[in-house]
Amino acid sequence: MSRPARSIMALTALALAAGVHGQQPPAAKDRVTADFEKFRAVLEEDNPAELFEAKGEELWKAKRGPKKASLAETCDLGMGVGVVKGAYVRTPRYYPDVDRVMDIERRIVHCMVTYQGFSEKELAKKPFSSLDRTPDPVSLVTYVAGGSRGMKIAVPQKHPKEREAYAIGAEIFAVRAGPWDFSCTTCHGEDGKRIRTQNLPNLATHDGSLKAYQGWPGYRMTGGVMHTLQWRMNDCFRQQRFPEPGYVSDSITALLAYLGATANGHVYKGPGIKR
Amino acid sequence: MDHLRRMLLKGAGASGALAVALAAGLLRPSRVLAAEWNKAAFGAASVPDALKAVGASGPADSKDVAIKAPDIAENGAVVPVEVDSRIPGTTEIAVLVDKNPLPLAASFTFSNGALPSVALRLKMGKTSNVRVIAKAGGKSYATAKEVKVTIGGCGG
Amino acid sequence: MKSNAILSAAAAILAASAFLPVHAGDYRSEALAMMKRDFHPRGIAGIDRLDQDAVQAICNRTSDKPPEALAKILQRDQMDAIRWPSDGKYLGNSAAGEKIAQRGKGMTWKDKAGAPGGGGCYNCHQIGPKETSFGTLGPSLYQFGKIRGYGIENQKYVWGKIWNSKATNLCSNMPRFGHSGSLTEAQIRDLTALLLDPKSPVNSQ
Amino acid sequence: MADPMKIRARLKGDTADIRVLMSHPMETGQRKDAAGKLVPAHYIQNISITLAGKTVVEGQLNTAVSRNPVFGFKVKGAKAGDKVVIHWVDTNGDQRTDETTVTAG
Repeated sequence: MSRPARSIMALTALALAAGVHGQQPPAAKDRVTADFEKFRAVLEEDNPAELFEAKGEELWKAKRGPKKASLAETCDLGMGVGVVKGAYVRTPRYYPDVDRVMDIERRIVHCMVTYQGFSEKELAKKPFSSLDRTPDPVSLVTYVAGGSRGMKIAVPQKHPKEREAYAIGAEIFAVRAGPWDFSCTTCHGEDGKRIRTQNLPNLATHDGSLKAYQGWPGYRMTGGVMHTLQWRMNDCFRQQRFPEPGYVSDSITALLAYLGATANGHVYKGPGIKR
Repeated sequence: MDHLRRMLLKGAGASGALAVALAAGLLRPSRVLAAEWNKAAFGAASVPDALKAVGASGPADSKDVAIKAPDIAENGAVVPVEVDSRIPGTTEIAVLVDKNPLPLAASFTFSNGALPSVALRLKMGKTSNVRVIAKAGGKSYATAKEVKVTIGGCGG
Repeated sequence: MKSNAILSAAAAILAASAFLPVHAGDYRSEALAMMKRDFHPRGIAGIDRLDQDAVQAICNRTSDKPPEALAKILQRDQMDAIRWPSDGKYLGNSAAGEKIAQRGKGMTWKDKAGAPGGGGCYNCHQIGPKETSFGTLGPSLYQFGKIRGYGIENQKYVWGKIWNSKATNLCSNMPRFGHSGSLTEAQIRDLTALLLDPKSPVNSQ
Repeated sequence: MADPMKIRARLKGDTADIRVLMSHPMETGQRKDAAGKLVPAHYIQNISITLAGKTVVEGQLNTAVSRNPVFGFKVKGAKAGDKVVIHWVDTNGDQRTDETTVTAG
């Protein structure tokens, strides 16, 4: 192809692209996004999530539960008993003691049940934060996540069960069902889209999935409460008009393995602060 | 209680009376140690009433009072606002949200080297001006900036 | 009509069976099975919501790119299932339509059965000139009637799109609001007016 | 009892940049709980900050300050090692005092 012909084609492509964008008023979108980003840094610099990290640290070290044991002395998050540093960015992962893949919250709940004697049923009853209450696993997850700040995300994909969790998670991400025909992909499968003024990361991409992995655990400005990825997945399924996923269930672990491994290599800067 | 407290704090023989009150369990120490809280100003339902109650009626507009706040808030529950006064001798800063039911959000006094500057986060029910009053040398100066509050998220 | 529906149902089964699990490592089937194990009904959201209908299954299995011939048949099937206005009137009240477009509630496990839901239209579309907080998953609908025309054909198109978006685009991201019982006939009439009443702010401002 | 504050005080030149996070619901008195009952107002009304023993900032707050309040202040004439003490009192008479030392920027 001659150079002029090629450049005409390029111009046409550009014009077409511009035409598509012309469907939406780009000015409004750009201004909103730019303004949000300008103040994101301010919000991130002093993130109330730190208050929950402090609470989580206290809980991690305290002797608690019917067995009066501390997680710091009993719980292996994958890096050795009591080791918090770097554990978060390496989950979900395969744990040989239970022969299954667990995400961080599931592992913490497992430790609370196994070593401290808490009831899993009780923990699963009201697992998410409200204005009146922050469940202990939420603070613990926040503390453990803070222990990986500045480290590279390295969700392992060596064990066959880790690879299986990833593959199933990728499929759960795409399941279209419910009265509104939604899947995760409906909102999170394209770049540069918004719901209302909320930017939607494309979670199927390396950069996009970081937003999920880094955003949660996160301090949610709506309500001023701390939430984890367990909550985020639960509330996404609610808005997908699906039935409710089980707390710390295989499905959520699989989904998180997919999202986490997709973000592998990025530096983790959470816990987050979210709208 | 408020009345009693004010009386105690202002009275010449306050310390003696205070000791008695404390001993009698009438007052919790925290209450006594706390500074006054300007009930009239914080309870005012309009900007003029609030300004009057903080002793800053009819402030002069000034470019030397700066507000940093978003044009559009990502979330009205947490609007980051930063305020600086470059007016020499500023001792007090008040922050108001015009359209909140109770406009006066906070007030600060600065001494012993503190710069007349504060960063804080505010709740805003709807799009409104954020108004800042700086007091210096017995005079009041004001500036305002509009912050838009919109619906975000899925709304479900 | 009827034979067409039967034909398309047969086509759907055929298409679906072509993808049925025949070997280990079929993670799609495993994903659905896992979800059915792990999810539980809550409020109005029963576990049957995880049962995919033909449209959902085909779109899921083809990553929203169904073979054209199959898509055509299934679309016609969806088209046939559209209920058109009982009194032949497509346009209701545009102001009421705006409220329905703003409202995002409905059909989640927190919503009550039979409670009036919304269309949540602004979540994905720009519509009226006053609302600056709108999503971009769908195209802008601002000045829709002014640009596309107010005639009966366009009224039918909009009604059909809201009732069952899959009738014209099989794997559209948009819910089938009438088909799923999420919006009533009266609500869809008001939404159609929001887009196609010449006096609606969508067209007049 | 109230949870501890998180305080940071960093020196920039001779000015201490003091940032504080407070754990507090800052209830407006307008919110209804799950049972539909109004949650009584409960918010921090007064805060004070001392640097090296001297009061530098005193603040009065209303319900419009966000839940889990965050503040930033600047104080001139600070030195590394100076003690920063922050105190708050709320409408229930609950209070909390926490401290840190100024660190070199």
